[in-house]
Amino acid sequence: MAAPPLLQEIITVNGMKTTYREAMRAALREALQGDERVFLMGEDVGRYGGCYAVSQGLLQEFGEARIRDTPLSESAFVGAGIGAALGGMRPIVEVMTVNFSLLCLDQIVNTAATLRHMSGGQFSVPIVLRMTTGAGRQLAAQHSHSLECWYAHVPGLRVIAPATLEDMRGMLRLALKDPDPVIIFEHNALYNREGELAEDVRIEDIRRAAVRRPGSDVSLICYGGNLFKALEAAEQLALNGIDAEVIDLRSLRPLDDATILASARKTRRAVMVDEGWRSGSLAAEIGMRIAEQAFYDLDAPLSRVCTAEVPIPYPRHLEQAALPQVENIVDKVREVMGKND
Amino acid sequence: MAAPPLLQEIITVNGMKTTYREAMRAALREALQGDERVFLMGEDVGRYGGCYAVSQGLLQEFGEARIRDTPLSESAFVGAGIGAALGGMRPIVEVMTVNFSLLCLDQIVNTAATLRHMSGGQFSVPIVLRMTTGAGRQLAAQHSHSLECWYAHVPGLRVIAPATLEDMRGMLRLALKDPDPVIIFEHNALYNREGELAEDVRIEDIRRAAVRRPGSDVSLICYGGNLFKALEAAEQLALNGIDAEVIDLRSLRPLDDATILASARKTRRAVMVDEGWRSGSLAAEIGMRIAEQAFYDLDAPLSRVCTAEVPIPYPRHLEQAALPQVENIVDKVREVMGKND
Amino acid sequence: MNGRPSQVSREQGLRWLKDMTRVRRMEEKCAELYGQEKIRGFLHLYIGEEAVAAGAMAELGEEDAVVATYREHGHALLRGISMNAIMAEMYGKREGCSRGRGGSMHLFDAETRFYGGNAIVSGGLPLAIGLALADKMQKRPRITACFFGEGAVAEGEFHESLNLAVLWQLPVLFVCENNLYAMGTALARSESVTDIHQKAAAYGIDSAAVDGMDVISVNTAVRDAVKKIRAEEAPAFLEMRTYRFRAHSMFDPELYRSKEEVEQWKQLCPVATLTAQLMAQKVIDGGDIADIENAVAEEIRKAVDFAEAGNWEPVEDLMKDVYTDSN
Amino acid sequence: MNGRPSQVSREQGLRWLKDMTRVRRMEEKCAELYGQEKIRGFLHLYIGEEAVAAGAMAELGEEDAVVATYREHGHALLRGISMNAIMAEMYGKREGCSRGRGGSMHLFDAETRFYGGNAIVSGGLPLAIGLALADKMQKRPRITACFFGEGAVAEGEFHESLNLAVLWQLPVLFVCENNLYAMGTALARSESVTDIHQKAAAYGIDSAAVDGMDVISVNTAVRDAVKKIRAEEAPAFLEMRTYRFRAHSMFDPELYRSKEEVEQWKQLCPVATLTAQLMAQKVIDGGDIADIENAVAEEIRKAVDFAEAGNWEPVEDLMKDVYTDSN
Ligand SMILES: Cc1ncc(C[n+]2csc(CCOP(=O)(O)OP(=O)(O)O)c2C)c(N)n1
Ligand SMILES: Cc1ncc(C[n+]2csc(CCOP(=O)(O)OP(=O)(O)O)c2C)c(N)n1
Ligand SMILES: [Mg+2]
Ligand SMILES: [Mg+2]
Repeated sequence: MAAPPLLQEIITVNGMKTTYREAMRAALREALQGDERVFLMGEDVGRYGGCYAVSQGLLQEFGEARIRDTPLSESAFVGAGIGAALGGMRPIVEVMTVNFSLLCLDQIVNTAATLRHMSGGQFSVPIVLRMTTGAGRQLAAQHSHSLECWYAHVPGLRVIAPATLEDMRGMLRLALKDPDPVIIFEHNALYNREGELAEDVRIEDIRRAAVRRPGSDVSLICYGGNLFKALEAAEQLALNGIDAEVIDLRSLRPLDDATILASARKTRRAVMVDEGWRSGSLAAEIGMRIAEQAFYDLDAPLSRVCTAEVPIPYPRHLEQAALPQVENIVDKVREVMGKND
Repeated sequence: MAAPPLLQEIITVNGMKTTYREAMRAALREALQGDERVFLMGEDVGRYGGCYAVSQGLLQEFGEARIRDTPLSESAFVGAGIGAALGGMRPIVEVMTVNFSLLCLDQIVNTAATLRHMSGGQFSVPIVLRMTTGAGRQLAAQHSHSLECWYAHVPGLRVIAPATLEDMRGMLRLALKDPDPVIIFEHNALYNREGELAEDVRIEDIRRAAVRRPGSDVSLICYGGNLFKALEAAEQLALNGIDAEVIDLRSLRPLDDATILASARKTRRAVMVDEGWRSGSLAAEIGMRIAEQAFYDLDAPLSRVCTAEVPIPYPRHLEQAALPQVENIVDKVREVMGKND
Repeated sequence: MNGRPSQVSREQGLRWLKDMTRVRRMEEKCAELYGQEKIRGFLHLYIGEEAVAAGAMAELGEEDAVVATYREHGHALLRGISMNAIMAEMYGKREGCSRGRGGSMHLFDAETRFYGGNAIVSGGLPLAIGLALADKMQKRPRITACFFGEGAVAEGEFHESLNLAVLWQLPVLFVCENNLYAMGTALARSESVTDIHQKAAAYGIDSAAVDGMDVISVNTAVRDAVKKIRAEEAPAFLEMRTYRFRAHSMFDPELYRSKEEVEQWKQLCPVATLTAQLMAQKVIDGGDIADIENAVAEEIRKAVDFAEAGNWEPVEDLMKDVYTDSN
Repeated sequence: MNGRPSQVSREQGLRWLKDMTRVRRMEEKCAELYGQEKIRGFLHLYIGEEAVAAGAMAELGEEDAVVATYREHGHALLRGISMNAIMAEMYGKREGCSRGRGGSMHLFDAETRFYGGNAIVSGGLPLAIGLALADKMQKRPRITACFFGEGAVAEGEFHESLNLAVLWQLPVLFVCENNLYAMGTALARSESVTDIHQKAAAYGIDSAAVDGMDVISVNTAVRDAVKKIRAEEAPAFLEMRTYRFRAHSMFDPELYRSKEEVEQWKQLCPVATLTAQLMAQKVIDGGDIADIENAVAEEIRKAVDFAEAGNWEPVEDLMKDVYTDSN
C-alpha cells in the first residue's frame, strides 16, 4: 500500500484573527462537514461544549449522533472508536486530557497500535485521538501530566503536536486522511492564544518537523506548548549574540531525523526542551539519536530542559519551578555555549 | 525522614542449586513468614500456583487470606494493594505480566506515585508490585511488551529488575523494607534458568547498579533478561581482543549515574542493550545521560541494541529478528570500536 | 431501614445546622477568593449537597477512614480537618493540610484518616477497598466510607471495586452522591439504568436510595448502614439523591441545564429545610441561627487570616517527599 | 424465548454434528502438533465448548461481524475461515489467516468479518461496541457477535461496554462462555453474583442463561436473540453454561479442579449428546458419523499439509504493515 496520499494541504481561510481554540473548532467543523463518516465522541464534547470549550456549538450544528457525549468510560469509548474506525467510520475521539488516557492505554496500545500488523495488514484503524496535555494551570499532580513520550514509544501509532496556529487549524485534516491511528496532543496553554491566519494556510506533511527560527549557534528542539518559550529564549539569546535555531518537531512519532540531524550538524550543539519529566523523556530520545548519528559533528555536550521529577504541585511558585522556563532554556544554552560564569 | 534503613542484606541459604523461579518463591515464603503484614495478591497466585508457577504451594502454606486470588480486575486489586499499604499492610501485588498493567496504570501513576508528595509527606505507600516482562516465548503482539521504561519515567516509583539469581532471591526483601512503591520486573525467560546460590547471598542496595564483568574497551549497559546476552557477547568479543565491561543496572529508577558514568568514562564507549522498543527506550535515557555528563570522555558515538519497532510477531524467526541478539550486540560493539568492515 | 424520625433533639439539630452552615459559608468564601485569584486551579463547590457530608460524617468514628473526590471540601471540614488547614491548602500555603501541594482537589489528613481528595473520577474506590481489606486482615473493627459522584458509576473501577467489596466482604460504606450531572452529562446520558442503588444491588450489596437534600434522612440511612456493616462485616451502598447548586467548577457556562431546574432544586436547600423544620418545631429560634452564623463568620475570618498569614513552601523543598529518602 | 425443539431436521443435525466434529478434531490435532513443537506460544483449546460456536455461528449472516478471544479456533473455523488458513496461522506461516503473525490467539479474517482473536481479557468488548456503532450510524442492518469468557465479567471494560451498548441501543449480541473457570479461578471466587445473565440484566439488557453443552438450546437462544436485536435495534446477552475439558492452556497443571468434576462434565460432551439424540431419533445412523469423521480427517490432513507446505514470511518483511505506508 502507498503512503497517505495527501502529504500537504492548503486551506483557504481568507485570513483572520483567531485563537487556537477557534482554529481547532474550525478544523473539527470542516471535518464534520466534509465527510459523513467523521464524528466526534468523548466526555462532555456536546452539551457542555468540551471541557476547554473547543467543541462549543458543534452539537447544535451536527446533532447528537455525530457529536456524541459519552459516559465516564474511557476504555470503552476509546475502544468503541477503534471499532467504529474498523467499521468504516472516521471517528475523532476526544480523551479530555492525557491524564485520563491512563484508563484507556490498553485499547490504544494493544488494539489500535497492533491490529494492522497483527492481522497481516487486513485491518487498519483510521482513528484520530485528541487529548489536551501539559501543566501550568495549577491543577496539581493528577491533572498535569505530559506523557507524549509514552505514546511516541509505541509502533503503530502516529503522534503529532500542533504548536502553531496553522498546525492547530490544519493538522486534523491530514490526520483524518491517515489510514492509521493518529494521536493529537493539544497543549492546554495554547487554546486562548491569539494569532493571524494567512489567506491560505499551508499544512506540511505531519511527519515532518519545521524550522521555526533559523540559527547557526545552537539547535533548540521542542514541540507543542514549549515552542513559544523556545522562541522567546532565542530572542533573548540573540541579544547576547547567540543565534539559536528553533526546531518544532510537530511529529513526535515518527521523529523527523533528517530535519533534527541537519540542524544539529549545522549548529553543532543541541538543547532539547520538553515538558515531560526528565528521565525517559522524549528529549532523551532526540538527544540519543543525535549522539548516535551526529556525534562527530558536535562541539558540546547534548543538553535538555525538562520538567523536574516530581508530581506537579499546586502552588504557582512550585509548579513554575518544576516546569521548563525561558530562563532555564537561556541558561542551559549559555552553558552549552560555554558562556556561563 | 531517613533513607530506607537497610541498604544491604545478607541472606544465609547454605548454598544450593536452584532456579530463578524457586529463588523468587523462597523470597516470597521468607517474606510471608517474616512479617504478618505481608500478603500476596493477584490473578491465579493461589490455586493455580501463579501463571509461571512461582507461587506454587504458598496457598497451602499460608492460606487464602494471605495468598489471595483476585478476579480479573487489575485496576481494582492494584488500587486495593495501594489502599492496604496505606492501611498498614505490606502487600505484594502480582500483576501477571506487564502487558496487563496497562489496565492499572492510573492507580500506579496517579495514586501510588503521587500520594506521598501530594499529601505533603503524610502518607507513604509501601507496596511491592511484581510483573513479568519481556518477549521470546512466541506469545505475539499483546503478550510480549517490555514497558519498564514507562514506569522508570514516573517520579514516586522505584523500579528494579533482578538479572542474577542472587538478586531474584534477595531484592524482594529490600523492596519490602522500602517505604515507597517498588515495582519488580521479572523477565519471563529467567524463571527456568538454574544456578548455584552461595552460602550467604549478599544483596546490595537496590538503588545501585553492578559491574558484572569488568572491562576496559567498551561498556555494555543492560538489565534483567538481557544480562546474559550481554555477557555472552562480551565473551565472544574477548576472542576478538575487545574487552567489554558489562553493567547490570538492577535499578531502573533511580538510575545509578555514578556507576554508569564511571564505566563510560573508563571505557570511553557505551552500547546500551534494552529489550524495549528503540524510540523512547530506557537505552535512550542512559545514552542521553552519558552524552550530557561524559561527552568529552567519549571516543565514539553512543549506540544501542533495542527491539525493532514492531508489534512482536508470533513466528519464532520474526520474533527473534525483532529482539536484541548476541550477534547484534557483538556487531554493534565492533562498529563502535571501528572494527567493522 | 427505619423511617426518618420526625423529631430531632435540639443538640442534634443545632449540630447539623452548624455543620452545613460551616460548609456553605466556607465555600461561598472560597468562590469569592477564587475571584480574587487567592485560590487557583480547579475549584469544585459542594453547595447544595451539604446534607450528605453532614448526615454521614456524624456516624463515623475516629478510627474509621474517609475517601472522597475533588469535590471534598465539605467532607474534609466535617471529618474534622480545621478550616484553617483547609483554607491554607486552598491558598497553597505550607500550613495547609497537604502542605499546600494538593490544593482544593487534594485535601489530606492522616490524623482524621482522611485519604483525599482524588481528581481521577472513580480513582478512590479501589483505595477504599484496600483500606477496608487492611482493617479486615488486621481484625480492626473499622469502616471506610467512600464518597463519589454518580458519574463514577460508569467507570470500570466502580464495577471492579463493588465486586471486590462484596466478594471479600469488606467493611466499606459506598456513598454515591447522585447530583444528576457529571460535568454537563445528565445521568440519563451516562447510565442505561438510572436507578443507581439498583445497579449496586446487582452485586449483592445492601443498597438504598436516600433523599440527599434532607440531613435527617441521610443520617438515618447512614446510621443503619454503618450498624449493618459493623454487625455483618459486609459492605453497604447508599445512593444520595442531591443536586449541586453551583457550576461544576469555576469554568462552567452551565449550558446543559435550565435556570428553572436549578431554581426548583434550590427550593430544597438542605440548610433552609432543616432550619424551617427546627423553627416550626420550636426546637430552635432566630437567635440560634444568628449565633451559628456569627460563629461561622468568625471561624471563616480566622481561617482566611490564617491562610493569608501562611508561608509559601520554599522552592528548595520542591523535591521533598517524592520519596521517603528524598528529604 | 421459545422452548428447545425436541426434533431437528437431518440436514440441520448433520451440519451441527459436522461443525462440532471439525472443531473437536482440529483442536485435538493442534494439541498433537503442539507436542511436536509445530505450534508454539500459547494454545487455548475450546474442546467441550463446541456447541456454543456451532449453535451461534449458524444464526449469523455474512454481513455480521464476530469478535472473539484467544480461545477462538472454533469460532474462526465455524465463521468460515478455511481450516487451511487457520492451521497455517497456527504454524506461523505466511499463508495463515493473519499472515502468520498472530498465531493461535490472533486469528483474523476481513472477508468473513472476523475481528479476532484478542489476548487481553475483555479487550474485545469495546471493539464490538464500536463495530455496532458504525453499523448503526451507517444504517446497516448488521449485528456484531461478541464472545468472551466469564472471567471477563470482572473487568471494568465489561461494565463500561454493556452500559454503552444499552445506552446507545447498539446491535450487539454478547455471548458469555461461562465455563466456570478463569484459568484456575472458579467463578465463585471471581464474582460476588455468579448468575452472570442476572448481572447483565442489571444494565437493562435482554439476557438469558442457556445450556451451552446442547447445540440445539444454544441455537434456539441465539436465533431468538438475533431476531430481537434486528427487530428492536437493541443488544442482547446470552450466558452459555459450558465447560472446558482440557487445561486452560498447555502450561496448566490443573491444580484447581478435580478429575471427578471434569469427568462429570465430559458426560455432557456436546458432540456425544447430539449424536445420541440424532441416533435415537433415527435421524442419522452410524454411516453418517463415519462419513463425517472421514471427511473431517481428510480436511485436517489437507490443512496440515497446507501448513507444512507453507512459507515463512521473509525477515525483510518484518516491518511491513506496522503502518499502511511502511510497505
Ligand atoms: C477518569 C476521569 N475522567 C474525566 C475526568 C474529568 N471530570 C472531572 S469531574 C467530572 C464529572 C464527574 O461527575 P460525578 O462523578 O457525578 O461527580 P460530581 O462532579 O457531579 O460531584 C469529569 C468528567 C476526571 N477527572 N477523571
Ligand atoms: C487483562 C488480562 N488479564 C489477565 C490475562 C491472563 N489470562 C489469560 S486467559 C485468563 C482467564 C480468562 O478466563 P475467561 O475469561 O473465563 O475465559 P476462558 O479462558 O475460561 O475461556 C487470564 C487470567 C489476560 N490475558 N488479560
Ligand atoms: Mg454528579
Ligand atoms: Mg472461563
